[in-house]
Amino acid sequence: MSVNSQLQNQSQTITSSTKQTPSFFVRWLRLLLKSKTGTIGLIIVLAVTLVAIFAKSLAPHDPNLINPAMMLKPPVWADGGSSAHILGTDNLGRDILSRIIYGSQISLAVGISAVALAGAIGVFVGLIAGYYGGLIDNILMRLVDSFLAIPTILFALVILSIFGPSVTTLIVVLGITNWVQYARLVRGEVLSIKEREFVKAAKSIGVRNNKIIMKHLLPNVISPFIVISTLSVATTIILEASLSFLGLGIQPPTISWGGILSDGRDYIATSWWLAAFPGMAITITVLAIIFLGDWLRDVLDPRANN
Amino acid sequence: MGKFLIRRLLQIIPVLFIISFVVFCLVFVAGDPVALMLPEDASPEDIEQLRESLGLNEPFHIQYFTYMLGLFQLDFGESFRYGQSALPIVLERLPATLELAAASMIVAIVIAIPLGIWSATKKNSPLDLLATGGSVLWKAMPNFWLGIMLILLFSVTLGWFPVSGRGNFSHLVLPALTLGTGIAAEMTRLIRSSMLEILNQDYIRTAKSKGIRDFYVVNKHAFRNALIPVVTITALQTSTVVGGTLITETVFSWPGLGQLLIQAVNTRDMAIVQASVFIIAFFVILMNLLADIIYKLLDPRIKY
Amino acid sequence: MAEALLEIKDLKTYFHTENGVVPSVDGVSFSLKKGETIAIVGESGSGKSVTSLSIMGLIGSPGKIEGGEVLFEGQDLTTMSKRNMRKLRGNDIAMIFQEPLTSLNPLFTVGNQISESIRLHQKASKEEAKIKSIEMLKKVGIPRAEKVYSSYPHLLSGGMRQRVMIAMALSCNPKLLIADEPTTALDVTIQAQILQLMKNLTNENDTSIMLITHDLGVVAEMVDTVIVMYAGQVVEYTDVFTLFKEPKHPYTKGLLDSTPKIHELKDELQSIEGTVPAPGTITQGCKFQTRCTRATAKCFVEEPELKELSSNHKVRCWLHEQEEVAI
Amino acid sequence: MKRKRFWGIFLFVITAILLVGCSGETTTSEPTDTEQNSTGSEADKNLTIAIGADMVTFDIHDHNNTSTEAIHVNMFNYLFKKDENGEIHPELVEEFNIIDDLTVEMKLKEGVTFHNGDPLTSEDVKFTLERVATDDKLKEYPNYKQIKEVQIVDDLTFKVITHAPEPSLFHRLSRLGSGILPKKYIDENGWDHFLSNPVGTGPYQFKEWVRDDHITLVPYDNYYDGKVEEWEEVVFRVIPENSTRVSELLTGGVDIAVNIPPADWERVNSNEGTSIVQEVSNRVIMLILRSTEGLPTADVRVRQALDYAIDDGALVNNVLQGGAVPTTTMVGPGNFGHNPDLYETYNYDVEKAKELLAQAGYEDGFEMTLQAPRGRYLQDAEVAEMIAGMLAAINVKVNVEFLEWSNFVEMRNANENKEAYLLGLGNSMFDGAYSVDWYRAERYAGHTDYKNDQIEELLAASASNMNPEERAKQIQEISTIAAEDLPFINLYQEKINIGISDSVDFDPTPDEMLYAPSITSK
Repeated sequence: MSVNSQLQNQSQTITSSTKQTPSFFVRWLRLLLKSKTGTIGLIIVLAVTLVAIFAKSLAPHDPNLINPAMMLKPPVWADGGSSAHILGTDNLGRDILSRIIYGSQISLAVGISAVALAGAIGVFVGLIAGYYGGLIDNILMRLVDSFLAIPTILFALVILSIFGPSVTTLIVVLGITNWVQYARLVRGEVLSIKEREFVKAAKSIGVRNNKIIMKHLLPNVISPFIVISTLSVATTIILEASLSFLGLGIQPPTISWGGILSDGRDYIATSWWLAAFPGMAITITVLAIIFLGDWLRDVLDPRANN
Repeated sequence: MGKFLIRRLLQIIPVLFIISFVVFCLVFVAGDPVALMLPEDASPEDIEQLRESLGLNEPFHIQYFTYMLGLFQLDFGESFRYGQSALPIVLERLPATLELAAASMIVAIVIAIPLGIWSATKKNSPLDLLATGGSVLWKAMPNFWLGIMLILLFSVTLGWFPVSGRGNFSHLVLPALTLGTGIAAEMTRLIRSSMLEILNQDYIRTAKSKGIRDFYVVNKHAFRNALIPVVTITALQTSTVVGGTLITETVFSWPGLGQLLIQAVNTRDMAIVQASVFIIAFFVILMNLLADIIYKLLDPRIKY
Repeated sequence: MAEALLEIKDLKTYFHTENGVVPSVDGVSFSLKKGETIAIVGESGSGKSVTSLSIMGLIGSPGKIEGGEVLFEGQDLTTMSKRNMRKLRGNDIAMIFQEPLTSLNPLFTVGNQISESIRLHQKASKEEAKIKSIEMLKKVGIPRAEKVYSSYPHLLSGGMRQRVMIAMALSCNPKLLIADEPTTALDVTIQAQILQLMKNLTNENDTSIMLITHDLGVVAEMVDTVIVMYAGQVVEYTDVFTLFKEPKHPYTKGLLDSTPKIHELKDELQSIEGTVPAPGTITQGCKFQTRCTRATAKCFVEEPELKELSSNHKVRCWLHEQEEVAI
Repeated sequence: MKRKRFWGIFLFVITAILLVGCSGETTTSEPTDTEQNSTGSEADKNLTIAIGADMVTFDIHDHNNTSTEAIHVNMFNYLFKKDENGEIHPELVEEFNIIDDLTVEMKLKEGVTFHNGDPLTSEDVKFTLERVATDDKLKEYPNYKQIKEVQIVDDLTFKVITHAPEPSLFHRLSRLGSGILPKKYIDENGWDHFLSNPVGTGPYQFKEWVRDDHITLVPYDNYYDGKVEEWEEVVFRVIPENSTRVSELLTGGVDIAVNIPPADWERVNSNEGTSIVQEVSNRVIMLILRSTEGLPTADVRVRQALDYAIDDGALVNNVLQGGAVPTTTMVGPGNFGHNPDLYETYNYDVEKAKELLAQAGYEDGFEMTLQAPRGRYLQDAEVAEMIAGMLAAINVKVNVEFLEWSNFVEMRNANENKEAYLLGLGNSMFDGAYSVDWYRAERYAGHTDYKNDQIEELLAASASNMNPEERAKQIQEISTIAAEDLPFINLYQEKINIGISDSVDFDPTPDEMLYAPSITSK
């Protein structure tokens, strides 16, 4: 073990020794504030979440209100821009800012729900496969291999085109394509933890299997799970945009960032703001989520911290 | 090694079975393509007639049986759209996609390996921040957007590269950059973190204690160890790369499997969908197998 | 007495972590003569490993030597150029690490790793290096040295690996060998063999040894001088006989009491309650205050100096200030 | 040794990747030169046309794809051909003679040869027409099943016999199913060989087809009407992504690009060396209403109210930027039975619409669903959303439901249509009868549930009416009734929008064909 990691252990000793004190949350906050990118990430993610929640009160216009008189107005600072439409209007005269504000709802909801679904399936399968091993493990892992062999976007494309691209279908599709990474993660952790003394001891005194799983195994996989989930929300938002590009994303009048971006791409060269702002919304949010996820990994996973 | 290979190959069989079953189910629930084969103004009588003559009314198990029987002879059925056997059409398109995928992978490796190592050894330097920041930014950008931007910049404005299509090397540059840099962003992050972990290992300290130059410590002792996870990472990216070709091919009109597949999906040409999903999955499995073999060869600790 | 081979003066190595500055080594001074064997004793976290790495110049970010001098044959290593330092490392100063398992690169053969050093420092050709390496492997008592030469580390047992490490460290006849807990990870039966081996080999070339350990049993067997470290500081510094006979610091006593001795059968072994506080957490008073059974009010307020009790015995404790006053 | 093995592996992997890449490249070295030559400089005689979707097949009877026919038209000739005014003239046929209601005798032109050198004979015509008229698996079968048989009189003379009097026969023989196939060539080499090496009688012959990439045609030296000298090579490049297609046009990568989205018209026009040319297509965009009992749209006043509430002019001018012509009939100009009174006009009167709604008992409006595809027609999604916005003005709350094309087709097929859906109907027959047949009650029972006895009578009468003038009147009358009774709301007739380089001259035709002999270099 190197000096650096020894030091790490020391600082962990601090964390664990102070865990009982009520300042646990404060400690975390302090840890967070020490990482600039983590702080920025958290602030943006919180901001986007708030925007999504309060979209109705924040949006200056009805996002679907068509106004032929105000078609393709540039943002307020550009020539011909209007202060009524800060980020300009689209080809039907709809307010882009309002659309982006409303779009955050679906983009976040899809991202989070899909990840939650994938996580639930993945953790379940991973626990079962890792804990019971043998034939069950073998079957489940072959299933995992099969899903890994089909690219997510391809699978999503086929399913969405068959069942039609609704929000629910999208969530389900992304959920059932992404669970494999959680299953592999959890299985791996379970395999290593299973061999540890405390599990063996619990087993030897006759503790029931599901109790061992819930009490000893599950808590140990939570940290890496949170890290992967966070980053997964980011990938899901991108994936939704890509599916919109292929025409199988969320369909209007439901507004998603991917949808606005993809609709705006015909205007990239002529009315740049149609695509640029939703593009920025996606990029900034994903960036923030990645920052947050990286920070979480540094804090939760001692191996990755240097 | 032989035993390992045999075990690994045996594992592929159930995987292929599962995939073929999933693919079949997809096609079964997809319903029949007849309506799409006829024009907008076709009458219901016309539709029913075509349905009858194509014989799409068999029950599930019979259709599955026929399907599996065909599969063993590498027959995925006839493409409704092309009126030809599906597999040759798919295979015909495979080289274009492989070309794009390989070029993107090379772009990704050429960017990611030096950048990942560099930012790991110079951790927290401005260059590291630039590299990590850049890779996160790239990761956060939808690929099609990047592609369209590259066309506008390098083709329309600067005129350096052709806009689209497949042909000589210059046609390959923009699509490979689009897809490759996207993959590189992910790879750089992974290589950096795996490199950081290795630079923290005891044997690196040992090497340094012997008075070896940092350059050799990094490139001999660390990199070779870091390469082991990188091989796995690269293989796991195969799926992402192939998935990414769907988007990139559409943006750049690259005549590969991706475009064929999208057309097939849109027209419910399920024979093509089946064949291409199967071929893609097979390819990904093959790459993972290859990675496993390389992994074993690279790491003397693993016994065959 | 010959001139000191190594002299450490007020060495300060601090780590700049996200939680603030951590003084891992906080003003350590000692010296080591040619041929002498010195032990640095302390629990994990006491700063003994950081001291050795500071000498080697292997403290990496976020650690930094903040002050003091490391004089090796009169040259200050802390200010030496990287290039010259590299020439020294592995050649004049060699190091053996605690974990023979992880300290060898798993992807290179044993021979590759030994000859790497020889080729680098002695400008030997590939063949020469190979001959020398095999010779070294034989010297450290490895049977079938030619075969081991081309084996990968994972195929060897722990004891064998540590022998390989010793062979590697001694391959360039260093003047100073730093051994960081060289036997901790090994079986008891092998520990003695390895220590004996180190002793024998270094005697041949009059190599000085700096042994870092938490095991006083090891100390008794092979060293001349002992430095006891606690929380980044030297708390007691004396020759091995004095230490065992008359330990002055409560911490040293605690350490001695917790070492099993075959001759004195005790009912139970003593142990020191608690763990070493993380560096930097105690800002006032004696660093040992939290675990000392004899701590007084003063210990919590004022930090004691390293006090010279006799010409070869220094201790950092208020108890001994008072004794003197009492005399 | 061991270290060498490592680098060996590393090199192997890199080489393997490179090899895959290179092997891919070598297989396509061929199109490279065509690409390079096609970048529209003055001297070159290559024409490159960017199309949005790849050709489907060379089986001219087994697709229903206008953009596929747009390419085929260069390689195959029809027995008859429509001119720009929509009038039908013989093409491969020298002269014809209507013997009775069921029989037409025709004589082929002399000296017509296929690209492989074989002369065109009656055998070929019989083979072609009977194939499509009898094989019910073919997608064009419904349009040719009216033909009973082709009787050969001599090498060049034959009789086409229909099952029943068929007034649209000449329309049918002047469109995609009637391109004449080489019987001898197919008999000798097999159908699959024909599909990969197609042979026709047209001005251009097949050179190569790289799927989803390009199709290359070269002039046929022995074309009966004289070799086309204008182009040495015509390349159709497949570029599905709109912005990419536009970029190719702007950078001179292609000479002609079809389907330019309105957003880019200004850009193409203001760019030096390119411009947009337009022509009204034969595709009418309409709302198919459902008249099923119980729905508000069962009431003709509601249907009329919807029509009055939709400002077709605003759709055409704002959303489509002038890329369409408002219309109230399905039968456009150039079609048999066109009624000019119903064309270039529309109803828009919000007050009247409200009144009609009130009369129908919907003073407070109602809620309805409008289903629409996305990306199928010019600005289709925008149009649907705009209509929803317009109907809100008369208190009709429209829920727009967008369906991906295959789901849309499925919806139609399963009769899951709601109050209205947006559809574009083309008419490759250019015979109005073909369009107004959509009003036939039996045809869409359970789908639109529309029935108008007057229309039923007129439909029945026109179906076998061999008197062209009378039949045209009947079709016009159906249109007039429909414009009032509104089973569907006809919105506008789409324009074809083609971007062309200044170096070529091209006037698009309503049938959307890309007939290379009509494209000239400047």
